[in-house]
Amino acid sequence: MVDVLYFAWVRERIGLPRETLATNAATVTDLIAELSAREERYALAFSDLKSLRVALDQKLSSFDAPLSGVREVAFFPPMTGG
Amino acid sequence: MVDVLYFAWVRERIGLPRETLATNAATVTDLIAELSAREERYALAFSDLKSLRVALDQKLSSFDAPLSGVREVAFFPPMTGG
Amino acid sequence: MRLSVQEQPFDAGAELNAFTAGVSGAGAVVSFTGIVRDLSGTLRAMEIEHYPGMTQSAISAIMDEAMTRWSLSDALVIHRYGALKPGAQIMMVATASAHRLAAFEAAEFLMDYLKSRAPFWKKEIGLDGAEWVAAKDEDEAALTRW
Amino acid sequence: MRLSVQEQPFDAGAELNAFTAGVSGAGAVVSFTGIVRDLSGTLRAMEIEHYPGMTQSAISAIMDEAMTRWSLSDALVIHRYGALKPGAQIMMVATASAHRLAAFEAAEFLMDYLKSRAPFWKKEIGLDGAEWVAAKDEDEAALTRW
Repeated sequence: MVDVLYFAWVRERIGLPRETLATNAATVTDLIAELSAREERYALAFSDLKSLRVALDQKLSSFDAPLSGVREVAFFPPMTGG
Repeated sequence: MVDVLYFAWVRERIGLPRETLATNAATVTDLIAELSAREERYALAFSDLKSLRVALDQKLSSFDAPLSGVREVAFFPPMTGG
Repeated sequence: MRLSVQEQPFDAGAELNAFTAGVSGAGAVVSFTGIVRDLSGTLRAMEIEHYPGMTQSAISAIMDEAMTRWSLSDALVIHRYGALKPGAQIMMVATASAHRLAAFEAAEFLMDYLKSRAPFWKKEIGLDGAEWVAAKDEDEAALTRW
Repeated sequence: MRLSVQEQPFDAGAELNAFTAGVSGAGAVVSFTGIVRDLSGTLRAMEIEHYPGMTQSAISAIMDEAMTRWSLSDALVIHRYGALKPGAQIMMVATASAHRLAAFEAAEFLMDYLKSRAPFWKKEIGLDGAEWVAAKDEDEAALTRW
Protein backbone atom coordinates (compact mmCIF):
# COMPACT_ATOMS: atom_id res chain seq x y z
CA MET A 1 0.00 0.00 0.00
CA VAL A 2 1.21 3.44 -0.88
CA ASP A 3 -0.10 6.91 0.01
CA VAL A 4 -0.47 9.11 -3.05
CA LEU A 5 -0.73 12.88 -2.50
CA TYR A 6 -1.76 15.57 -4.97
CA PHE A 7 -1.10 19.30 -4.69
CA ALA A 8 -2.21 22.51 -6.43
CA TRP A 9 -3.87 21.98 -9.84
CA VAL A 10 -3.02 18.29 -9.80
CA ARG A 11 -5.16 17.99 -6.68
CA GLU A 12 -7.92 20.04 -8.29
CA ARG A 13 -7.96 17.98 -11.51
CA ILE A 14 -7.97 14.66 -9.71
CA GLY A 15 -10.45 15.98 -7.19
CA LEU A 16 -8.88 14.75 -4.00
CA PRO A 17 -5.81 15.59 -1.92
CA ARG A 18 -4.68 12.04 -1.13
CA GLU A 19 -5.57 8.39 -1.42
CA THR A 20 -4.10 5.08 -0.38
CA LEU A 21 -3.58 2.58 -3.18
CA ALA A 22 -2.63 -1.03 -3.61
CA THR A 23 -0.31 -1.13 -6.60
CA ASN A 24 2.32 -3.33 -8.15
CA ALA A 25 3.81 -0.49 -10.17
CA ALA A 26 7.58 -0.82 -10.31
CA THR A 27 8.32 2.84 -11.08
CA VAL A 28 6.63 6.23 -10.89
CA THR A 29 5.99 6.01 -14.65
CA ASP A 30 4.21 2.69 -14.16
CA LEU A 31 2.08 4.18 -11.39
CA ILE A 32 1.12 7.11 -13.62
CA ALA A 33 0.13 4.71 -16.43
CA GLU A 34 -1.94 2.68 -14.01
CA LEU A 35 -3.78 5.74 -12.66
CA SER A 36 -4.26 7.29 -16.11
CA ALA A 37 -5.88 4.07 -17.34
CA ARG A 38 -8.26 4.16 -14.42
CA GLU A 39 -10.17 7.36 -15.02
CA GLU A 40 -10.20 10.36 -17.33
CA ARG A 41 -9.45 12.85 -14.54
CA TYR A 42 -6.13 11.07 -13.84
CA ALA A 43 -5.29 10.93 -17.54
CA LEU A 44 -5.92 14.65 -17.72
CA ALA A 45 -3.83 15.46 -14.65
CA PHE A 46 -0.93 13.35 -15.94
CA SER A 47 -1.19 14.35 -19.60
CA ASP A 48 1.91 16.58 -19.59
CA LEU A 49 4.71 15.15 -17.48
CA LYS A 50 6.98 18.12 -18.21
CA SER A 51 4.67 20.24 -16.08
CA LEU A 52 4.72 17.75 -13.21
CA ARG A 53 7.09 16.97 -10.38
CA VAL A 54 7.17 13.92 -8.13
CA ALA A 55 8.43 13.41 -4.58
CA LEU A 56 9.06 9.99 -3.09
CA ASP A 57 8.88 9.89 0.69
CA GLN A 58 9.04 13.70 0.63
CA LYS A 59 12.15 13.97 -1.51
CA LEU A 60 12.12 15.29 -5.09
CA SER A 61 12.64 12.38 -7.43
CA SER A 62 12.51 11.35 -11.09
CA PHE A 63 9.73 9.54 -12.94
CA ASP A 64 11.87 6.48 -13.61
CA ALA A 65 12.66 6.00 -9.90
CA PRO A 66 11.64 2.59 -8.46
CA LEU A 67 8.71 2.50 -6.03
CA SER A 68 9.96 -0.44 -4.02
CA GLY A 69 9.85 0.43 -0.31
CA VAL A 70 8.32 3.85 -0.95
CA ARG A 71 5.44 4.74 1.38
CA GLU A 72 4.45 8.19 0.11
CA VAL A 73 4.30 9.45 -3.48
CA ALA A 74 3.37 13.09 -4.16
CA PHE A 75 2.53 14.68 -7.50
CA PHE A 76 2.51 18.44 -8.00
CA PRO A 77 3.39 21.22 -10.47
CA PRO A 78 6.74 23.03 -10.30
CA MET A 79 7.00 24.85 -6.99
CA THR A 80 6.36 28.57 -6.69
CA GLY A 81 7.56 29.44 -3.21
CA GLY A 82 9.37 32.51 -1.94
CA MET B 1 41.62 81.95 -0.63
CA VAL B 2 40.89 78.27 -0.38
CA ASP B 3 39.71 76.13 2.55
CA VAL B 4 41.84 73.02 2.96
CA LEU B 5 40.41 70.12 5.01
CA TYR B 6 42.19 67.06 6.37
CA PHE B 7 40.60 63.83 7.55
CA ALA B 8 41.62 60.64 9.40
CA TRP B 9 45.40 60.09 9.59
CA VAL B 10 46.07 63.01 7.24
CA ARG B 11 44.43 65.26 9.82
CA GLU B 12 46.43 63.62 12.61
CA ARG B 13 49.78 63.97 10.80
CA ILE B 14 49.22 67.57 9.85
CA GLY B 15 47.79 68.30 13.26
CA LEU B 16 44.73 70.29 12.31
CA PRO B 17 41.35 69.59 10.68
CA ARG B 18 41.21 72.62 8.37
CA GLU B 19 42.91 75.85 7.44
CA THR B 20 42.34 78.69 5.02
CA LEU B 21 45.21 79.43 2.65
CA ALA B 22 46.19 82.01 0.12
CA THR B 23 47.73 80.10 -2.76
CA ASN B 24 48.53 80.52 -6.41
CA ALA B 25 48.78 76.77 -6.99
CA ALA B 26 47.32 75.89 -10.39
CA THR B 27 46.61 72.25 -9.62
CA VAL B 28 46.22 69.94 -6.61
CA THR B 29 49.75 68.66 -7.25
CA ASP B 30 51.07 72.22 -7.08
CA LEU B 31 49.23 72.81 -3.80
CA ILE B 32 50.70 69.61 -2.33
CA ALA B 33 54.21 70.71 -3.37
CA GLU B 34 53.65 74.11 -1.80
CA LEU B 35 52.42 72.64 1.49
CA SER B 36 55.15 69.95 1.60
CA ALA B 37 57.83 72.63 1.17
CA ARG B 38 56.38 74.54 4.09
CA GLU B 39 56.81 72.11 6.96
CA GLU B 40 57.93 68.59 7.64
CA ARG B 41 54.50 67.45 8.92
CA TYR B 42 52.98 68.30 5.52
CA ALA B 43 55.77 66.55 3.64
CA LEU B 44 55.14 63.49 5.81
CA ALA B 45 51.36 63.52 5.26
CA PHE B 46 51.79 63.89 1.50
CA SER B 47 54.75 61.52 1.10
CA ASP B 48 52.73 58.72 -0.53
CA LEU B 49 50.12 60.04 -2.92
CA LYS B 50 48.89 56.53 -3.73
CA SER B 51 47.47 56.33 -0.22
CA LEU B 52 45.74 59.70 -0.54
CA ARG B 53 42.50 60.90 -2.09
CA VAL B 54 41.44 64.46 -2.85
CA ALA B 55 38.02 66.08 -3.13
CA LEU B 56 37.45 69.48 -4.75
CA ASP B 57 34.33 71.26 -3.55
CA GLN B 58 33.21 67.94 -2.02
CA LYS B 59 33.60 65.85 -5.16
CA LEU B 60 36.28 63.18 -5.56
CA SER B 61 38.88 64.46 -7.98
CA SER B 62 42.35 63.77 -9.38
CA PHE B 63 45.66 65.31 -8.37
CA ASP B 64 46.17 66.99 -11.72
CA ALA B 65 42.82 68.79 -11.53
CA PRO B 66 43.00 72.61 -11.77
CA LEU B 67 42.22 74.62 -8.64
CA SER B 68 40.82 77.64 -10.43
CA GLY B 69 37.47 78.56 -8.90
CA VAL B 70 37.70 75.82 -6.24
CA ARG B 71 36.73 76.94 -2.73
CA GLU B 72 37.27 73.74 -0.71
CA VAL B 73 40.03 71.14 -1.05
CA ALA B 74 39.96 68.02 1.14
CA PHE B 75 42.72 65.45 1.61
CA PHE B 76 42.07 62.04 3.14
CA PRO B 77 42.98 58.34 2.93
CA PRO B 78 40.83 55.89 0.92
CA MET B 79 37.37 55.73 2.45
CA THR B 80 36.33 52.89 4.73
CA GLY B 81 32.59 53.29 5.11
CA GLY B 82 29.83 50.71 5.28
CA MET C 1 19.19 28.44 12.74
CA ARG C 2 15.43 28.90 12.82
CA LEU C 3 12.74 27.82 10.36
CA SER C 4 9.07 28.58 10.77
CA VAL C 5 6.33 27.54 8.32
CA GLN C 6 3.23 29.24 9.62
CA GLU C 7 -0.21 30.54 8.69
CA GLN C 8 -0.17 33.65 10.89
CA PRO C 9 1.55 36.93 9.98
CA PHE C 10 5.04 37.74 11.26
CA ASP C 11 6.71 41.02 12.21
CA ALA C 12 9.73 41.29 9.91
CA GLY C 13 11.32 44.10 11.93
CA ALA C 14 10.98 42.27 15.23
CA GLU C 15 12.29 39.09 13.59
CA LEU C 16 15.27 40.96 12.14
CA ASN C 17 16.11 42.50 15.53
CA ALA C 18 15.81 39.17 17.35
CA PHE C 19 17.96 37.49 14.70
CA THR C 20 20.63 40.20 14.84
CA ALA C 21 20.67 40.16 18.66
CA GLY C 22 21.23 36.41 18.59
CA VAL C 23 24.37 36.38 16.45
CA SER C 24 27.76 37.19 17.86
CA GLY C 25 30.82 37.96 15.81
CA ALA C 26 28.88 38.67 12.64
CA GLY C 27 29.67 41.88 10.79
CA ALA C 28 26.89 41.61 8.24
CA VAL C 29 23.19 40.76 8.39
CA VAL C 30 21.09 40.57 5.21
CA SER C 31 17.33 40.18 5.15
CA PHE C 32 14.83 39.58 2.38
CA THR C 33 11.06 40.08 2.68
CA GLY C 34 8.62 38.87 0.01
CA ILE C 35 5.35 40.76 -0.35
CA VAL C 36 2.10 39.90 -2.18
CA ARG C 37 1.88 42.15 -5.24
CA ASP C 38 -1.34 43.13 -6.95
CA LEU C 39 -0.19 43.79 -10.51
CA SER C 40 -3.59 44.11 -12.13
CA GLY C 41 -5.42 45.77 -9.25
CA THR C 42 -7.90 42.88 -9.20
CA LEU C 43 -6.24 40.53 -6.72
CA ARG C 44 -8.38 39.58 -3.76
CA ALA C 45 -5.98 37.13 -2.18
CA MET C 46 -2.93 34.98 -2.78
CA GLU C 47 -3.55 31.46 -1.54
CA ILE C 48 -0.46 29.49 -0.66
CA GLU C 49 -0.67 25.71 -0.47
CA HIS C 50 2.19 23.62 0.84
CA TYR C 51 3.18 20.01 1.48
CA PRO C 52 3.43 19.95 5.28
CA GLY C 53 5.51 16.78 5.58
CA MET C 54 8.07 17.90 3.04
CA THR C 55 8.25 21.67 3.63
CA GLN C 56 10.25 21.51 6.87
CA SER C 57 12.74 18.90 5.64
CA ALA C 58 13.25 20.52 2.22
CA ILE C 59 13.88 23.98 3.65
CA SER C 60 16.06 22.65 6.48
CA ALA C 61 18.25 20.90 3.92
CA ILE C 62 18.60 24.13 1.92
CA MET C 63 19.47 26.07 5.08
CA ASP C 64 22.05 23.49 6.17
CA GLU C 65 23.72 23.79 2.79
CA ALA C 66 23.80 27.61 3.02
CA MET C 67 25.20 27.53 6.57
CA THR C 68 28.08 25.29 5.51
CA ARG C 69 28.83 26.76 2.12
CA TRP C 70 29.07 30.37 3.32
CA SER C 71 30.19 29.67 6.91
CA LEU C 72 27.20 31.63 8.16
CA SER C 73 26.87 32.70 11.78
CA ASP C 74 23.13 32.08 11.55
CA ALA C 75 20.19 31.82 9.16
CA LEU C 76 16.43 32.36 9.46
CA VAL C 77 13.55 31.39 7.18
CA ILE C 78 9.88 32.20 7.83
CA HIS C 79 7.33 31.19 5.18
CA ARG C 80 3.58 31.60 5.42
CA TYR C 81 0.81 29.54 3.86
CA GLY C 82 -2.95 30.11 3.61
CA ALA C 83 -4.78 33.14 2.19
CA LEU C 84 -2.79 36.39 2.07
CA LYS C 85 -4.06 39.82 1.11
CA PRO C 86 -2.25 42.13 -1.36
CA GLY C 87 0.56 43.91 0.50
CA ALA C 88 0.89 41.10 3.04
CA GLN C 89 4.34 39.73 3.78
CA ILE C 90 4.67 36.17 2.48
CA MET C 91 8.06 35.18 3.76
CA MET C 92 11.41 36.36 4.98
CA VAL C 93 14.99 35.16 4.97
CA ALA C 94 17.87 36.47 7.07
CA THR C 95 21.56 35.55 7.00
CA ALA C 96 24.44 36.61 9.23
CA SER C 97 28.10 36.35 8.33
CA ALA C 98 31.50 37.86 9.05
CA HIS C 99 31.51 39.54 5.64
CA ARG C 100 28.88 41.20 3.48
CA LEU C 101 29.47 39.18 0.32
CA ALA C 102 28.78 35.86 2.08
CA ALA C 103 25.63 37.21 3.75
CA PHE C 104 24.30 38.53 0.42
CA GLU C 105 25.15 35.40 -1.54
CA ALA C 106 23.66 33.04 1.03
CA ALA C 107 20.42 35.05 1.15
CA GLU C 108 20.14 34.98 -2.64
CA PHE C 109 20.90 31.25 -2.68
CA LEU C 110 18.17 30.61 -0.10
CA MET C 111 15.68 32.69 -2.08
CA ASP C 112 16.49 30.97 -5.37
CA TYR C 113 16.01 27.54 -3.77
CA LEU C 114 12.85 28.52 -1.92
CA LYS C 115 11.38 29.76 -5.21
CA SER C 116 11.84 26.48 -7.06
CA ARG C 117 12.60 23.71 -4.58
CA ALA C 118 10.45 24.28 -1.51
CA PRO C 119 6.98 22.68 -1.88
CA PHE C 120 4.78 25.79 -1.99
CA TRP C 121 2.24 26.65 -4.68
CA LYS C 122 0.62 30.05 -5.14
CA LYS C 123 -2.87 30.65 -6.44
CA GLU C 124 -4.10 34.14 -7.27
CA ILE C 125 -7.74 34.67 -6.33
CA GLY C 126 -8.93 37.56 -8.49
CA LEU C 127 -12.24 39.31 -8.97
CA ASP C 128 -12.76 37.30 -12.18
CA GLY C 129 -11.60 33.91 -10.99
CA ALA C 130 -8.61 32.03 -9.66
CA GLU C 131 -5.37 30.96 -11.30
CA TRP C 132 -2.33 29.00 -10.21
CA VAL C 133 0.89 30.99 -10.54
CA ALA C 134 3.11 29.35 -13.14
CA ALA C 135 6.74 28.66 -12.31
CA LYS C 136 9.05 30.99 -14.21
CA ASP C 137 11.83 29.69 -16.43
CA GLU C 138 14.06 32.43 -15.02
CA ASP C 139 13.55 31.08 -11.48
CA GLU C 140 14.63 27.62 -12.58
CA ALA C 141 17.56 29.16 -14.49
CA ALA C 142 18.62 31.10 -11.37
CA LEU C 143 19.59 27.79 -9.73
CA THR C 144 22.37 27.19 -12.25
CA ARG C 145 24.26 30.05 -10.60
CA TRP C 146 24.89 27.94 -7.50
CA MET D 1 14.20 57.76 -0.58
CA ARG D 2 15.66 58.52 2.83
CA LEU D 3 19.24 59.13 3.92
CA SER D 4 20.30 59.74 7.49
CA VAL D 5 23.88 60.34 8.64
CA GLN D 6 23.66 60.37 12.41
CA GLU D 7 25.57 59.85 15.62
CA GLN D 8 22.80 58.19 17.62
CA PRO D 9 21.87 54.49 17.33
CA PHE D 10 19.02 53.35 15.09
CA ASP D 11 16.52 50.50 15.41
CA ALA D 12 17.04 48.38 12.29
CA GLY D 13 13.81 46.42 12.78
CA ALA D 14 11.69 49.53 13.22
CA GLU D 15 13.43 51.12 10.22
CA LEU D 16 12.80 48.02 8.10
CA ASN D 17 9.11 47.98 9.04
CA ALA D 18 8.65 51.70 8.35
CA PHE D 19 10.46 51.33 5.03
CA THR D 20 8.36 48.31 3.99
CA ALA D 21 5.12 50.02 5.05
CA GLY D 22 6.01 53.01 2.89
CA VAL D 23 6.48 51.18 -0.41
CA SER D 24 3.54 50.14 -2.52
CA GLY D 25 3.72 47.70 -5.37
CA ALA D 26 7.06 46.24 -4.33
CA GLY D 27 7.34 42.47 -4.12
CA ALA D 28 10.82 42.38 -2.61
CA VAL D 29 12.57 44.24 0.20
CA VAL D 30 16.25 43.61 0.97
CA SER D 31 18.08 45.01 3.98
CA PHE D 32 21.71 45.03 5.04
CA THR D 33 22.95 45.84 8.54
CA GLY D 34 26.64 46.39 9.29
CA ILE D 35 27.87 45.58 12.80
CA VAL D 36 31.09 46.46 14.67
CA ARG D 37 33.16 43.28 14.95
CA ASP D 38 35.76 42.64 17.61
CA LEU D 39 38.08 40.18 15.90
CA SER D 40 40.86 40.20 18.46
CA GLY D 41 38.73 40.58 21.57
CA THR D 42 40.63 43.79 22.42
CA LEU D 43 38.47 46.38 20.69
CA ARG D 44 37.16 49.12 22.96
CA ALA D 45 35.45 51.19 20.30
CA MET D 46 35.25 51.86 16.58
CA GLU D 47 35.48 55.57 15.92
CA ILE D 48 33.94 56.73 12.68
CA GLU D 49 34.95 60.09 11.24
CA HIS D 50 33.20 61.61 8.27
CA TYR D 51 33.25 64.67 6.01
CA PRO D 52 29.93 66.30 6.85
CA GLY D 53 29.63 68.51 3.79
CA MET D 54 30.37 65.69 1.38
CA THR D 55 28.70 62.71 3.05
CA GLN D 56 25.13 63.67 2.23
CA SER D 57 25.82 64.62 -1.38
CA ALA D 58 28.05 61.60 -2.10
CA ILE D 59 25.55 59.09 -0.69
CA SER D 60 22.57 60.84 -2.30
CA ALA D 61 24.29 60.57 -5.68
CA ILE D 62 24.90 56.83 -5.12
CA MET D 63 21.27 56.32 -4.09
CA ASP D 64 19.96 58.25 -7.11
CA GLU D 65 22.02 56.01 -9.36
CA ALA D 66 20.68 52.85 -7.69
CA MET D 67 17.07 54.07 -7.88
CA THR D 68 17.35 54.67 -11.62
CA ARG D 69 19.48 51.72 -12.59
CA TRP D 70 17.30 49.10 -10.84
CA SER D 71 13.96 50.95 -11.08
CA LEU D 72 13.64 50.73 -7.32
CA SER D 73 10.39 51.50 -5.52
CA ASP D 74 12.42 53.01 -2.69
CA ALA D 75 15.82 53.05 -0.97
CA LEU D 76 17.07 53.81 2.53
CA VAL D 77 20.56 54.47 3.89
CA ILE D 78 21.40 55.13 7.55
CA HIS D 79 25.05 55.56 8.50
CA ARG D 80 26.38 56.42 11.93
CA TYR D 81 29.53 58.29 12.94
CA GLY D 82 31.23 58.80 16.30
CA ALA D 83 32.36 56.15 18.78
CA LEU D 84 30.65 52.75 18.49
CA LYS D 85 31.03 49.77 20.82
CA PRO D 86 31.67 46.21 19.57
CA GLY D 87 28.34 44.69 18.52
CA ALA D 88 26.84 48.10 17.72
CA GLN D 89 25.10 48.57 14.41
CA ILE D 90 27.09 50.93 12.18
CA MET D 91 24.78 51.35 9.23
CA MET D 92 21.95 49.89 7.26
CA VAL D 93 20.72 49.89 3.69
CA ALA D 94 17.28 48.85 2.43
CA THR D 95 15.99 48.53 -1.12
CA ALA D 96 12.50 47.77 -2.46
CA SER D 97 11.74 46.53 -5.93
CA ALA D 98 9.20 44.58 -7.95
CA HIS D 99 11.60 41.64 -8.20
CA ARG D 100 14.09 40.05 -5.86
CA LEU D 101 17.12 40.20 -8.15
CA ALA D 102 16.88 43.98 -8.54
CA ALA D 103 16.46 44.49 -4.79
CA PHE D 104 19.50 42.29 -4.03
CA GLU D 105 21.71 43.82 -6.71
CA ALA D 106 20.84 47.40 -5.75
CA ALA D 107 21.59 46.69 -2.06
CA GLU D 108 24.97 45.16 -2.96
CA PHE D 109 25.74 48.07 -5.26
CA LEU D 110 24.93 50.57 -2.48
CA MET D 111 27.11 48.64 -0.02
CA ASP D 112 30.04 48.42 -2.42
CA TYR D 113 29.89 52.17 -3.07
CA LEU D 114 29.42 53.09 0.60
CA LYS D 115 32.52 51.02 1.43
CA SER D 116 34.84 52.87 -0.94
CA ARG D 117 33.20 56.09 -2.11
CA ALA D 118 31.36 57.58 0.86
CA PRO D 119 33.66 59.79 2.99
CA PHE D 120 33.84 57.76 6.21
CA TRP D 121 36.98 56.58 7.96
CA LYS D 122 37.12 53.98 10.71
CA LYS D 123 39.58 53.92 13.57
CA GLU D 124 39.83 50.97 15.91
CA ILE D 125 40.49 51.98 19.50
CA GLY D 126 42.01 48.93 21.16
CA LEU D 127 43.37 48.19 24.60
CA ASP D 128 46.90 48.65 23.22
CA GLY D 129 46.36 51.71 21.08
CA ALA D 130 44.45 53.02 18.11
CA GLU D 131 44.73 52.25 14.43
CA TRP D 132 43.04 53.52 11.28
CA VAL D 133 41.34 50.73 9.34
CA ALA D 134 43.04 50.34 5.97
CA ALA D 135 40.93 50.21 2.83
CA LYS D 136 40.87 46.72 1.34
CA ASP D 137 41.89 46.04 -2.24
CA GLU D 138 38.91 43.68 -2.50
CA ASP D 139 36.53 46.53 -1.65
CA GLU D 140 37.98 48.66 -4.41
CA ALA D 141 37.87 45.67 -6.76
CA ALA D 142 34.19 45.06 -5.91
CA LEU D 143 33.33 48.31 -7.71
CA THR D 144 34.41 46.91 -11.06
CA ARG D 145 31.36 44.66 -10.94
CA TRP D 146 29.05 47.62 -11.50
